[in-house]
Amino acid sequence: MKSAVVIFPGSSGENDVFHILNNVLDERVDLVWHKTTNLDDYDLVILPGGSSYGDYIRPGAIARYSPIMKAVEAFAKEGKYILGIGNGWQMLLEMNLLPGAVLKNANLKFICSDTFLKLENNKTLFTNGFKVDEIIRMPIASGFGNYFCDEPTLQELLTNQQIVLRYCTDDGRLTPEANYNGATANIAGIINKEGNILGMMPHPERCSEDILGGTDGLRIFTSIINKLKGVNI
Amino acid sequence: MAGDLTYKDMGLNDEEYSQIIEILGREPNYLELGMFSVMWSEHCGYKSSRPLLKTLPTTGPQVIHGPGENAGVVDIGDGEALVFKIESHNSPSAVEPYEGAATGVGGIIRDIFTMGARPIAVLNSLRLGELKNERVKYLLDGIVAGIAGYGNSLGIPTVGGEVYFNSVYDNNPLVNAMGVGLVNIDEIALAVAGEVGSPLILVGSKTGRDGIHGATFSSEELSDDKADKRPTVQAGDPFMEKLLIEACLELIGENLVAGMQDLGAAGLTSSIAESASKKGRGVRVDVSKVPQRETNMTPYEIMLSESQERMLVVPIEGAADKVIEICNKWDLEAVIIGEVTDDGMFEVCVADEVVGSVPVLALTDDCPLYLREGAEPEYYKQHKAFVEDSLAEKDIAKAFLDLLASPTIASKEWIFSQYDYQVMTNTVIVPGAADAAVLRVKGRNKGIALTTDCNSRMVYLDPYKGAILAVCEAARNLACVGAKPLALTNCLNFGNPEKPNIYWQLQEAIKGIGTASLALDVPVVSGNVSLYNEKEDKPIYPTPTIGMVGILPDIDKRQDMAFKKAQDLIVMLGDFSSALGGSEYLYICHGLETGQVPEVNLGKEANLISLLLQGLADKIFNSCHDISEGGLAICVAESALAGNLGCRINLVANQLRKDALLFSEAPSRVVVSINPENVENLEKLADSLDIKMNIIGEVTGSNISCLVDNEEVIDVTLDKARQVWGEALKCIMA
Amino acid sequence: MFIGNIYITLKEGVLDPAGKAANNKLRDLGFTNINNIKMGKFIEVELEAESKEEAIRQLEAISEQLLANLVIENYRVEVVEGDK
Amino acid sequence: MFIGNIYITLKEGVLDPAGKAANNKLRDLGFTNINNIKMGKFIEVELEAESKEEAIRQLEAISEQLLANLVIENYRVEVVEGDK
Ligand SMILES: Nc1ncnc2c1ncn2[C@@H]1O[C@H](COP(=O)(O)OP(=O)(O)O)[C@@H](O)[C@H]1O
Ligand SMILES: [Mg+2]
Repeated sequence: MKSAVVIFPGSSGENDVFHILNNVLDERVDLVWHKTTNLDDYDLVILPGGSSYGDYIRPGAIARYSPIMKAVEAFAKEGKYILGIGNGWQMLLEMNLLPGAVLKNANLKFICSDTFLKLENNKTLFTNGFKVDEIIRMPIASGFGNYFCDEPTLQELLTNQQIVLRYCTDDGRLTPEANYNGATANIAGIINKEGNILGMMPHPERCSEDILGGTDGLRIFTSIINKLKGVNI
Repeated sequence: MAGDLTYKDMGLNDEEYSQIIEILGREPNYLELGMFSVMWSEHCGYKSSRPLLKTLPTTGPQVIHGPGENAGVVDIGDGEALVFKIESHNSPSAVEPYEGAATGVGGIIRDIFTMGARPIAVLNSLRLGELKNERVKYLLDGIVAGIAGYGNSLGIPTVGGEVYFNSVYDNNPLVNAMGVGLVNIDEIALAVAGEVGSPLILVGSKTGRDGIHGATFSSEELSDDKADKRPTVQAGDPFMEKLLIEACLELIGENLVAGMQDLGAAGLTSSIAESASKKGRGVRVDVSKVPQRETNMTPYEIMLSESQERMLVVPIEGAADKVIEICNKWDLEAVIIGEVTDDGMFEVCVADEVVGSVPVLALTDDCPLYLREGAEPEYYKQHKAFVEDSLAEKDIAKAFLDLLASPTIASKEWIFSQYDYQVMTNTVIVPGAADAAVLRVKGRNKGIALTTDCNSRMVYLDPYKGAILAVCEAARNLACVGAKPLALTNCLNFGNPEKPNIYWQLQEAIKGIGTASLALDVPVVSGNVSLYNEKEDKPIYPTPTIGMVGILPDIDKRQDMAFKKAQDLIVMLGDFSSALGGSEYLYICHGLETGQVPEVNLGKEANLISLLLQGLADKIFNSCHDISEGGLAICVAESALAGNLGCRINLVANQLRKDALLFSEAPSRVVVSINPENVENLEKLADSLDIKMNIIGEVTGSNISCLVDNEEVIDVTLDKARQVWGEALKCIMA
Repeated sequence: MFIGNIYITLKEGVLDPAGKAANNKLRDLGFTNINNIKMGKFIEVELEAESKEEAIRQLEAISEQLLANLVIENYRVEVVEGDK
Repeated sequence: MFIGNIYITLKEGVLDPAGKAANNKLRDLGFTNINNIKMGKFIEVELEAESKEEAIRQLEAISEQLLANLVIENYRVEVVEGDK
């Protein structure tokens, strides 16, 4: 398998993701400029975190019109796999590849913090290495992490098991205090109905090495790799 | 800004004006006058401080570039170097906290990548007034948001810093930002103007009317009647800066650059003059080529504008087109605005018409220097005469909780959780976890440690000793995480140096920095001076902020301050002390800012640092935390809170006052926790370096308990302590 | 040349943390008569167009495509000045 | 009860990176007729007041004290609805 990590002007997470795939996991991965229009070589596209285009207007609003995004849409239609992290998730929302939108954090401040997350759905390509309802730890870092969707959309997400990650307490309760940014239903990550596009606020690439204090993030990447390579787990 | 300012309005005095006439052999025109005034401001010309700065030790085998470049450069082995500098953005932040602080980060980061280095970390050192003041809260809120807004957007982690609160900063907050970059030694870029005929390329934002005379105004006391003379506030565009970083590093990587210089204070005038002066060149600039954001800008406005996010690039021969092409790839405007000449003149033109012409060196090297007379202030002896015996006894348990809740001591999570401190995935010791931040260097075994320090109350009470304390604390903080201190940068925030008492503070503090820097072998490689920090004649405390970098030979041997294991022994390295002068305890519990600043023995400090480094290399310590604000009791409490493990301390008073024993801020002291098996090893080590060690307690239970002569004076549950310490700042700022 | 305004407001039912925070803060400051604050965007646009109608269509198009997020926001446009 | 609007715009000369970014992107998207975009805020306020004049004074007061940053922003207020 081979992954593409897209560089947008202003994004900053691309090197962090690249480091995990290339140096930690020894996988084939390219950094791809946002003006690229062909993604045929790749099995997985990662839209990284950061502040593409300064997050001006709304996070992800300008990046969605990058030249590469036509190819990303086609990639999505073919059922190939896309992971959006932080700003990358915001782009997927702006492109309507995932439902909903993000708002400013409820406390109006940027939040950089470790969070506990409840893994709600392990039947996805991205999370098959976890147990369902497992409590994991990953950092968030964003000013617009407050996921919003209306009630019908939420019902649909619930019905289709599209909610993958939710903010929780260290013992797994979905309380308002554990809901760092005020997201609808403590949502930290969702997948599309077809199951090939995951958007998440927490940064798995920031907790994929022991030296960084945790490796729960690495299991996102190994889940994908194992499945795409057909490795039994 | 119409052309109606006099030379006095521009901050020049009569003698300086005469000197300009003498240099030119005629009266300067308005543009030329403006150029002189900004270049001869304290901010750019260091009129009052340069003679003193010259006394600082700046060399050592580790130093690649000391002061004189955009930032200092130190060797960290493997062909790599660290590039770092600290800079103030005080007056803009007092006016508009968000943009002031944001553009402060922008400015210091430009100094780093101008040298060809990839910026890898930001630190921030803040001083604010009392938080009971609504305006101060507004300032803190905006300043922190501004640093976060800019740094986070750049994708550079803000990994450390400090903040102190004192009413002397009510109207004059300090915002000092330190930038750190990593560079391959053979890719270091310098600000030189290249060859005669080389084009000058201006890259980045369009030029607007923002910040004209910013350099002058940051060198003057702010008074309200000058309000209308104030420059337009500069706003930052971090996205533009991010593009500049990537483009400039690509230009250097492709070997296309002869010289590069950021545009900071005094804008085009300063960056062009400084680049040209290094090789004694001249320059000819056509201001009509400068991309402008506003209409009808005059040459004066264009040359003095401090619009942010602009760089000056001098390409190597024949590379101009390639430079412009790479900039355009990054969506950056890049325009040739002039060229290097051989006549030593700085010529400003509008198309073919020359509108100003002054010798380059007159702007840079002829800036007048003032050797002023310092005078010891009245207060100095008075404070020294204070005797602690006169202090009333206070309830120790209550004092302990009051100190935990003091904003200067309380948890700073409200601040650092707004900073993205993890991006780049190198931060292995995060804010709040230890005395210094630690970053790994990917692909290497080594790590680097970063800190900023200055207890300005101590500096106020005794500028010489206080400055020594600041350097010592920085070095000790690095040693506590396992890093050998390498070099320092400093930001001298002082009041009006024309006042003999303030000049004395400056003299004494610089002497102190020099003394400590020599003794500990941490040369001064860069810095910045911010004078005239007073409002309504009320100066700030002299605040020589020290930024220091160190190297960990083995990143796996880093240490933080958290207690790790029940039954570990708690050991104090260093002496018990009765010194309460300048302590947070005196301030919070007695309302006093006075006393004799504790003695520091630099030999002992150096030995303590060696002990820490050796002990960490031998893996003896399970935690390390130096004693600073709040003294021994707060130090132990912080280690307990960080590890979420209780402790029981039992001290022997030995004639000392209980409060002094627990809350003294005497330097050269560290609390470590060790496995009982290691007692002998530690004893041997401490003995060989002549450092006293005392086993003062053990890690145990879920309370923080302190006994003095077997009598319990503090017994607080971890939960209670966490609530008091953890919520204080959060609640005030809510 | 025309000058147009675009008003962007949050849809009914969408959380408005900034509005709520401002309202609370104002009540703290003694403005107890302020009942509700909604934060939106006000965008001024200078554009060329053949006619006022065309200018309005353009303003709508840029709102839909970029300036507003229709999942959470409503927009309204108007032309306030124009020389054709 | 009155309903008022507050318009907050950047002062002349203050950099507007968001406006600039929006303009650049719109030009990329083919809206080459868009010359200038300025980003501001639009705030809707529901308030109690004795009279329309009083409501306007209140809107001005809250703009000055909290909603606008007078160092870099200008504001304008209006009352659009009111029952007194
Ligand atoms: N307090 C100080 N200690 C040591 N060096 C200093 C100090 N203040 C300024 N310098 C040095 O003087 C030079 C000019 O500083 P500055 O004008 O701030 O640079 P820049 O124009 O790059 O912002 C730099 O090399 C800086 O490191
Ligand atoms: Mg510089």
